[in-house]
Amino acid sequence: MMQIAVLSGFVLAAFAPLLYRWLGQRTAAIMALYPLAIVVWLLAQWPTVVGGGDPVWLEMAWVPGMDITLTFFIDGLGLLFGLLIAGIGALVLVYAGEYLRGHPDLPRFLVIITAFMMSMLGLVLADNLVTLFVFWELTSITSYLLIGFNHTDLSARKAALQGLFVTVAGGLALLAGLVMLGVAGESWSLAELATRGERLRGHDLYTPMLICLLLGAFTKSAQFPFHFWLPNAMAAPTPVSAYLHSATMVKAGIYLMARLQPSLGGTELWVVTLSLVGGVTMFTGAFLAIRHTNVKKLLAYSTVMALGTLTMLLGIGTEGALIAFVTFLLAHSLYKGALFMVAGILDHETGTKDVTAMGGLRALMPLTSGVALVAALSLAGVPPLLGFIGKELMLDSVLGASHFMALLLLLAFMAAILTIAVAAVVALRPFFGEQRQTPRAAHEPPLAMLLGPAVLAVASLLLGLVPGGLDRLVGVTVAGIGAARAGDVHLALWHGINLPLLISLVALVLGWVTYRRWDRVRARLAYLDPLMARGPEAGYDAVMTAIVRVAEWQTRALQNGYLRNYLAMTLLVLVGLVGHAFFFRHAPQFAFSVDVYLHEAVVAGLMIAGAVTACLMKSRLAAVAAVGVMGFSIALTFVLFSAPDLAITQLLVETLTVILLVLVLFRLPRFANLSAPTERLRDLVVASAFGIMVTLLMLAVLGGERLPRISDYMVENSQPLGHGHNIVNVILVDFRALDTLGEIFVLALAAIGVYAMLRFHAAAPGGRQPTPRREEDDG
Amino acid sequence: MVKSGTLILNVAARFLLPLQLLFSLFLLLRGHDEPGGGFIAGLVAAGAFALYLFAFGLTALRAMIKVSPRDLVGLGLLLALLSTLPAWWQGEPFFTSQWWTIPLIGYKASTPLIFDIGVYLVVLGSVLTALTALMATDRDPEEA
Amino acid sequence: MIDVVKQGLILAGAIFMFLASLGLLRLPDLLTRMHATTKAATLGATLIMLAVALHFADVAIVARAFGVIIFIMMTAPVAAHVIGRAGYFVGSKLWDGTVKDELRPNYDPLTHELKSGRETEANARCEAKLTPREGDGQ
Amino acid sequence: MIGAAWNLLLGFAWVVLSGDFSGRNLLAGLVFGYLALALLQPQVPALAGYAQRPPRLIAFVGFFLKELLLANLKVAFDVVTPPWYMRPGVIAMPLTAESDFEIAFVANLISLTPGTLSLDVSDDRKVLYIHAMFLDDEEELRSGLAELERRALALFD
Amino acid sequence: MEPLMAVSIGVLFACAIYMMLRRSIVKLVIGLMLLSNAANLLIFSTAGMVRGKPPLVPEGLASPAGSVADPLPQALVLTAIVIAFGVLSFSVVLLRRAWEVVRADDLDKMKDTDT
Amino acid sequence: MPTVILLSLVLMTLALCLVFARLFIGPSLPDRVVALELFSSMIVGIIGVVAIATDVPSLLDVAIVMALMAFMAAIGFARFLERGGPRDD
Amino acid sequence: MNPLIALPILIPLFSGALSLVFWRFRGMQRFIAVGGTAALLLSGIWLLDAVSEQGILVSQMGGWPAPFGISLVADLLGAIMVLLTGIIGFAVAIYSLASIGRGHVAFGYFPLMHLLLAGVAGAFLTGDIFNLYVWFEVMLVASFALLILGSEKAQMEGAIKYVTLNLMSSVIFLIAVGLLYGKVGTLNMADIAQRLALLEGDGMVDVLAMMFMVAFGIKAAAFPLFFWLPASYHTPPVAVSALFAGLLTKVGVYALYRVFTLIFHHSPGYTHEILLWGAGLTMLSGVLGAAAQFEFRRILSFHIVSQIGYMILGLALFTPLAIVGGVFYIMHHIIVKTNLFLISGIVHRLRGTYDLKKLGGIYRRYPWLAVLFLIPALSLAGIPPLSGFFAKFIVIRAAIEAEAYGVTFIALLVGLLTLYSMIKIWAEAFWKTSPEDGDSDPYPEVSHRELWLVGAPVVALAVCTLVIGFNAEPIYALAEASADQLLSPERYIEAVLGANSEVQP
Ligand code: NA
Ligand code: NA
Repeated sequence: MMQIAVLSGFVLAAFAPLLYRWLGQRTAAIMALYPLAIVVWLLAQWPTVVGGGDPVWLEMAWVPGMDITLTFFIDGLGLLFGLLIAGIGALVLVYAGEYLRGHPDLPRFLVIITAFMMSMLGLVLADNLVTLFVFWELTSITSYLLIGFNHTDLSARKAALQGLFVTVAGGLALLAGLVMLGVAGESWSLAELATRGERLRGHDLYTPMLICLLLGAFTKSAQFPFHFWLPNAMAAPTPVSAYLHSATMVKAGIYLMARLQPSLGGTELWVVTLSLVGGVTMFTGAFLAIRHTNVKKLLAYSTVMALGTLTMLLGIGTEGALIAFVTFLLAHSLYKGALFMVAGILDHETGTKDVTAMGGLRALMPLTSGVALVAALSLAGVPPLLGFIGKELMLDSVLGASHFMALLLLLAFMAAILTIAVAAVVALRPFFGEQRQTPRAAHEPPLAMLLGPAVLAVASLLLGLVPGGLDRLVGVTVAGIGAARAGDVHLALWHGINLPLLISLVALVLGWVTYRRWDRVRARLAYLDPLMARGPEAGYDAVMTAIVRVAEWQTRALQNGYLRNYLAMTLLVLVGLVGHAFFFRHAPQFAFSVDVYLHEAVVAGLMIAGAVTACLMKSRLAAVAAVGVMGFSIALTFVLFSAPDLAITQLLVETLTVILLVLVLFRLPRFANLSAPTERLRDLVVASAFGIMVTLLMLAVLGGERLPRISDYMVENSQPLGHGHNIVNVILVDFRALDTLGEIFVLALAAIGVYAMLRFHAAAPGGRQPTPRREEDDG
Repeated sequence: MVKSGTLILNVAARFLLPLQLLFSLFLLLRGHDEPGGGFIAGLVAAGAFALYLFAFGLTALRAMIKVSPRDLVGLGLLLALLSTLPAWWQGEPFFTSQWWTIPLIGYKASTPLIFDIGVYLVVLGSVLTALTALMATDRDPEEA
Repeated sequence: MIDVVKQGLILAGAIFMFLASLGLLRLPDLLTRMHATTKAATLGATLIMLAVALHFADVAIVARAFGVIIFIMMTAPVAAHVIGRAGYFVGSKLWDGTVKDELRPNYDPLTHELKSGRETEANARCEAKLTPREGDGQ
Repeated sequence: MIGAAWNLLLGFAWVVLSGDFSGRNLLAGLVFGYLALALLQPQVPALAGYAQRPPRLIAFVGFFLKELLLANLKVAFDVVTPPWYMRPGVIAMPLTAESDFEIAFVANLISLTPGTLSLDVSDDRKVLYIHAMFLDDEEELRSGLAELERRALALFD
Repeated sequence: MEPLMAVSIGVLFACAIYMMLRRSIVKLVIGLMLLSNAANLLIFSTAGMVRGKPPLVPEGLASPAGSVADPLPQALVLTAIVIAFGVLSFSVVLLRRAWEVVRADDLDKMKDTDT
Repeated sequence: MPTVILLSLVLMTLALCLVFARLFIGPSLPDRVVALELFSSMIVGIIGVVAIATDVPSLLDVAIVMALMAFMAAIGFARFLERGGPRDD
Repeated sequence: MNPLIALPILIPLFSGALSLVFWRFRGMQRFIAVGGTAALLLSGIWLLDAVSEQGILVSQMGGWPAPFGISLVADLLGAIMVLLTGIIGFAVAIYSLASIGRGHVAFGYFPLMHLLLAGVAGAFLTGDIFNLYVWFEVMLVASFALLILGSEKAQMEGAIKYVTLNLMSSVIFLIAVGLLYGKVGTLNMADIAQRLALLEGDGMVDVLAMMFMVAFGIKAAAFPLFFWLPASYHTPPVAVSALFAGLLTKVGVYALYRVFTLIFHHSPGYTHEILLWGAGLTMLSGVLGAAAQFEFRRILSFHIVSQIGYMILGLALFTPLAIVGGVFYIMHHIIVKTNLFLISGIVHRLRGTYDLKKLGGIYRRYPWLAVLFLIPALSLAGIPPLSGFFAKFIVIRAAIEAEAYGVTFIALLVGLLTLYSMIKIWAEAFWKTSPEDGDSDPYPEVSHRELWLVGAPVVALAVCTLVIGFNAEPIYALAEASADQLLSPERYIEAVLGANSEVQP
């Protein structure tokens, strides 16, 4: 089963370090057999999926209670993505084994990239919304670890965090969107939801749901204005860039949008948003690419451009656009993977990533330059490569767009020009022209490194030459993602001279010109730097700073270290909540009679006087004595109101407390009057509010309806069943003995605490190991 | 160095200690029927020792009571806990009181009484633990 | 008859207590105030406890009432002694009308030594008694 | 001491033998026990002086209560009348009492009688420092105190 | 009596809170003492106060003749007093140790652990 | 409640107020301690009267404990003073 | 009726008492620590099993019939909490064997630990409101003593705030109990619920509900009542922090769940609306507090606050699914949070500091520790498929189904910021090179035996996290059954008071 395969893939990943110990440098190549096997298996499904047009269903339960299944289903889209992921994955593994040969962290790298591969596979095959999200987030985390692979480098860590933060932020929006989708569609199965488009599009939650889902997709696939993390992610080792940032992870967002097209697509909102965002991204990517000399950055921005294109195509959403979408997707994965690996080869062999520092490498590395050229031509959309077909279909779709046709066309045209320039920069600049001295003496890379790009470049070429082989696949895929009808698709290199071809030709010429004047263009663009600095990335930085600022501000405001503020806040909350409930939820009844003897009133007065005096006294021990008076008065109250046990306890406790306080206060400083008058006033208000609250509550309870007591039972049964005449004591040791048990434990705990505080001081400065001091001899 | 107590206080302490202890036992055993009980009795006993402590000092107190107050706490807790178990033996919920008549003297013994004795020991031990620790640090301030 | 005596005792006790408190409030210095408190309060409590004994007229309760009297007579003077001594030694100011003070010259506030002023006659005997004897008259 | 123990024992024996466990009966038993011991005293050396003690004690209590009441009135009078008649002062009173218990007993008695308050005993235990309220006639006061001490110590002879 | 107690308890609580809001630790502890006393009184008096009828069964009877004061709040208060005593002795010593360690009575100087 | 008893109770509680006044005024710590000590002694008396008034002998136990234990507070204070604690504190 | 329900309370009480009796013997104390907590764990397993099989179990302490004595009640929530107490207790006990110094042991560390567990278990099992107060106090005073053990300056400062604010909470609780008894004349919670139903319409019910809300809110460290927690949790020895982090606030949360499902469920439009606000603000303020910190344990402490918000959110939404989410969240959180603190302790042991600025290089030197950190850290942040994800997912789904979009947004945002904090720790302590690297070896030597002892509980708890994640179904079913019980309080009442009980005059 595929699920088992994916899950065992994770296990395999975990064992990579162990394997590495046994197999050494060959590990990567051997591990590549695993995705290769998956490719084979997927190809075995081809007849069913592509030939018969029936998706393959692989049912598996997970958490049925939460409607989460691990069911996979393989339709055209799934198969296409699955093949790309596993296929390019295998190549990347082989490539990385060589690229990172001897690197101490190679085993860890293999762990993460294999885990990433499996997450990606799970993502594109999952049928369940939640499972999809699970794998989605796993790709974020694993890609985080990959971008930060050079973890001792601050910029790598920063880039990793940026990528993670943006994609996870989007991921959380996605989660909300998926939940809304599940709730609105009353199903958690993607396949099922695809059949419920009508209902979903009409649902109240449609707009928020769509916004959330698109946020997830846009961030993941680096759509404007979230595109900035992708070029920064080039801090990752090149195999990672080749894999994550061309073929797989960034395409997850695209995949999702394609997947949701049948359920949610086609509305005004969908079309407008996707085509506009896609178009803008397309242009932004291309435009920003041209500014850079770092080959990986160039490629990264051109990836942004491609992602924008794909989104735009989904937005346009016509059958043609969807066909273009699938073709372009496939073409891009192939050439971009190849180009990144070439970039890695250049970096690996020359020791630099700067295109301007290279030149004339064609002589030193002919194979590489050939591969680069083929891939770049595909990128540029030059016949007879697959990229050309993709671009032509794209331009054709734009011309058929229902909204913003002109704008989109303009953007596509300019993007095409710039892309051609980029392709030229990447494929011509390093290899042609005069030979330059590079930090490392360049030569052809090992075969393992060439294998990947070569395979991909050849595939680009072959599929461009024989596009008909893709017809069924594209047709099935397009049918699966919401084309009105599962039309028979016929991909062809030559459609005759039509408008798209003319546009392409013009673009080719202008692109070439741009390439020739590239250095000057760059110099011109440098003037825009201040503007760029205010781009979305600045926004991201501002958000990050704001988070920390707000956090610090909040901490200063709330967790300010002043106990009295904490207390006052706590009490105000209490008084506020209780007061609100008291006055707004309750009609207070105060019905009571005052039945007091003078001496009782005097005792109560003394109690108050003791307490107030304790507050007013300038001297500590006088305050203690005043508290003593209060305590004795309370004991007297207990005597007057039939509680001899309480009276005894109260006065014993009072006496012992005084003794304790006196023993302790001896060492302490005198009272100091530390607060300002305004503070005292504030405190007085808080204190009075609390006091008044308590009084009112008591009066309300005393005046309101009161129910019979359970204590009547105790009074009746204390002697017959409890064998005791002192009912309070019977309650303490029998009826509610558990309370008493807890209470003596409290007392014992307090004693241990006191003892430990007084006799045990761990922190001898400098010493880490605390020592007990004379633990045996004191009582 | 200040002397522990004065002659008059010492004599008073020597007299009052047995008196107070006796009274505390009285309060303990009679607590089920009249005001009193383990807690009150324990506090009285602790007060008695506190007086002795003030009069004669820490060393004299330790010499007199011999066991560590912390042991009293542990024993008391254990005793109180054990008193809950006989009920379990009888198949009743924990804490269900069991009453026995001690043959010769006809005294009614019970698990609540054992429980109360545990309370007594804990209270006495806890207060003494705190007091002796305080006095001990009071004695040599430089240690702090 | 018993009722009258009882009520008389209660009232007398209450009055003595009131006087004690009045004395505490009125008298001019610590030591004179202590005179009022120690005795009058003891007397007041004693009288009231006698009333209690008369009222309940039950051996167990009478014993308890006498217990209260005895205990208060045992503890009140001790407390008075301790506070008075402490108050005096830490330098509580005596009333202006105080006529004589035989203690002050014999007291060393630094060492807390209190001489009798008669050491010269019997230094030897004093040495022998430095350690308090165990046991007492009974 | 032995006498008291015997008396107690006889009292309990009486209670047990009569089968009446009330407090009143115990009191009766104690009285009968005392009488029996008083009769026995000349024959048993250990009981020497036992019979004399209870009457002395009762006499002493009477004396003490009288002093307590009278002197209290004197202080009370001074407290309630606005001017001060008192002439307070601290005097040193030589002690005849020797044992700790005796000294403490005397000192406490002195404290309980109004007008005088024991402050402390000198370190050599020869002198009791007393705060007195009425030093109008010091000699009379001193002799009164000496009388009190004598009567108190007589209880232990 | 209960209404009067209600007012008294309110004042007691107010005093307690006021003391706890001071900056001096000693005052804080005194505030804690007032606080627990006030709470105990509240339990005691909210249940109703009865004069001269302690919850004792007279000798020879199976249950008290006539009504008695409610024993249950008394038992609760007793438990609460004991707990409060334990907690208070702990806090008292804590305050002393805090003073020894921090060397300040001013709670405002004890805010290193927060920010 | 018989008048005499009521009167005595009122008298004694007023006496408590006077005692409290001394405690409030001070001026020195020993003065306050004396006041506290007197306070507790007077409570013993009050308990006696309440016991008579309500016919509850069990209250005497409270009085006994008071008589036996309450003076401990004074001893604690005295100890504080003797060990050099400031008397005006 | 099953008297053995008391075992999870009695076992730690006995262990504590025995440990105290043997306070002179370190070996004995260590033995009791392991044996006692293992017994507690076993009793927890037994209890959960018994409750799942037989429904709500009740035992009337002392054999007194229901509203008169104290009832111990084990429903599913209670049993789950007891089991978690056992797990955490056992893990911390093992960890303590290696991490707690001789001095701490000599001055009562182990008895305090047992008694803390006893207080916690007591609070989970009692069916009596005043008895709940008592167990709160047992737990609280034990925590006081544990907090100050060692008497360091920071401990003292933290303890003063901790003690004061927690005592405030106890007093509010006590006032509420006093008023409640005055009003309804009973203490048995089932009986209270029944009697309060009679008083419906009497606004005092809502007033009392507010008092309980604040009292338990303080214990649970909810906004804006959490100040005591960040002020103190990072000061004691780390095993203590871990114990506190796992259990203490959750007792407050448990009490909120208990009281607001059993007793105060009649006007959810009022009470639970307030809880909802509290939940949202708690999540947000906690996580922001953490964002401002740069010390391992302080970050973790603030995150306790924020996570408490999620749990309260479950209660506040008051739908079946929300309660399921809340219960699930509690289960997940206790394990994960304890584990993170334990890991912070290992880091401290290895590197001698909690300060992220001074830490670094652990990923390179101790990759196993890095993995062990990532599991709970990512789980805390709600990354799938770890336990935290399901917890968060259920709560969020419940919130969306309840159309509480504002709080959903907060919950999601807080998830993101939680990840931010965890990543901060990861990047600073694990990825970054240590500022002290290059010196010969500035770090304390740690023996292998010690590392095994501190590592074993961490691994075990991480396995729990993974198991809950990968095999969420049984846990979900458990939470669902527990929520089902919570939402039908009449079953609780019937179990405690008997089938046809009425308010007895
Ligand atoms: Na006069
Ligand atoms: Na006198």
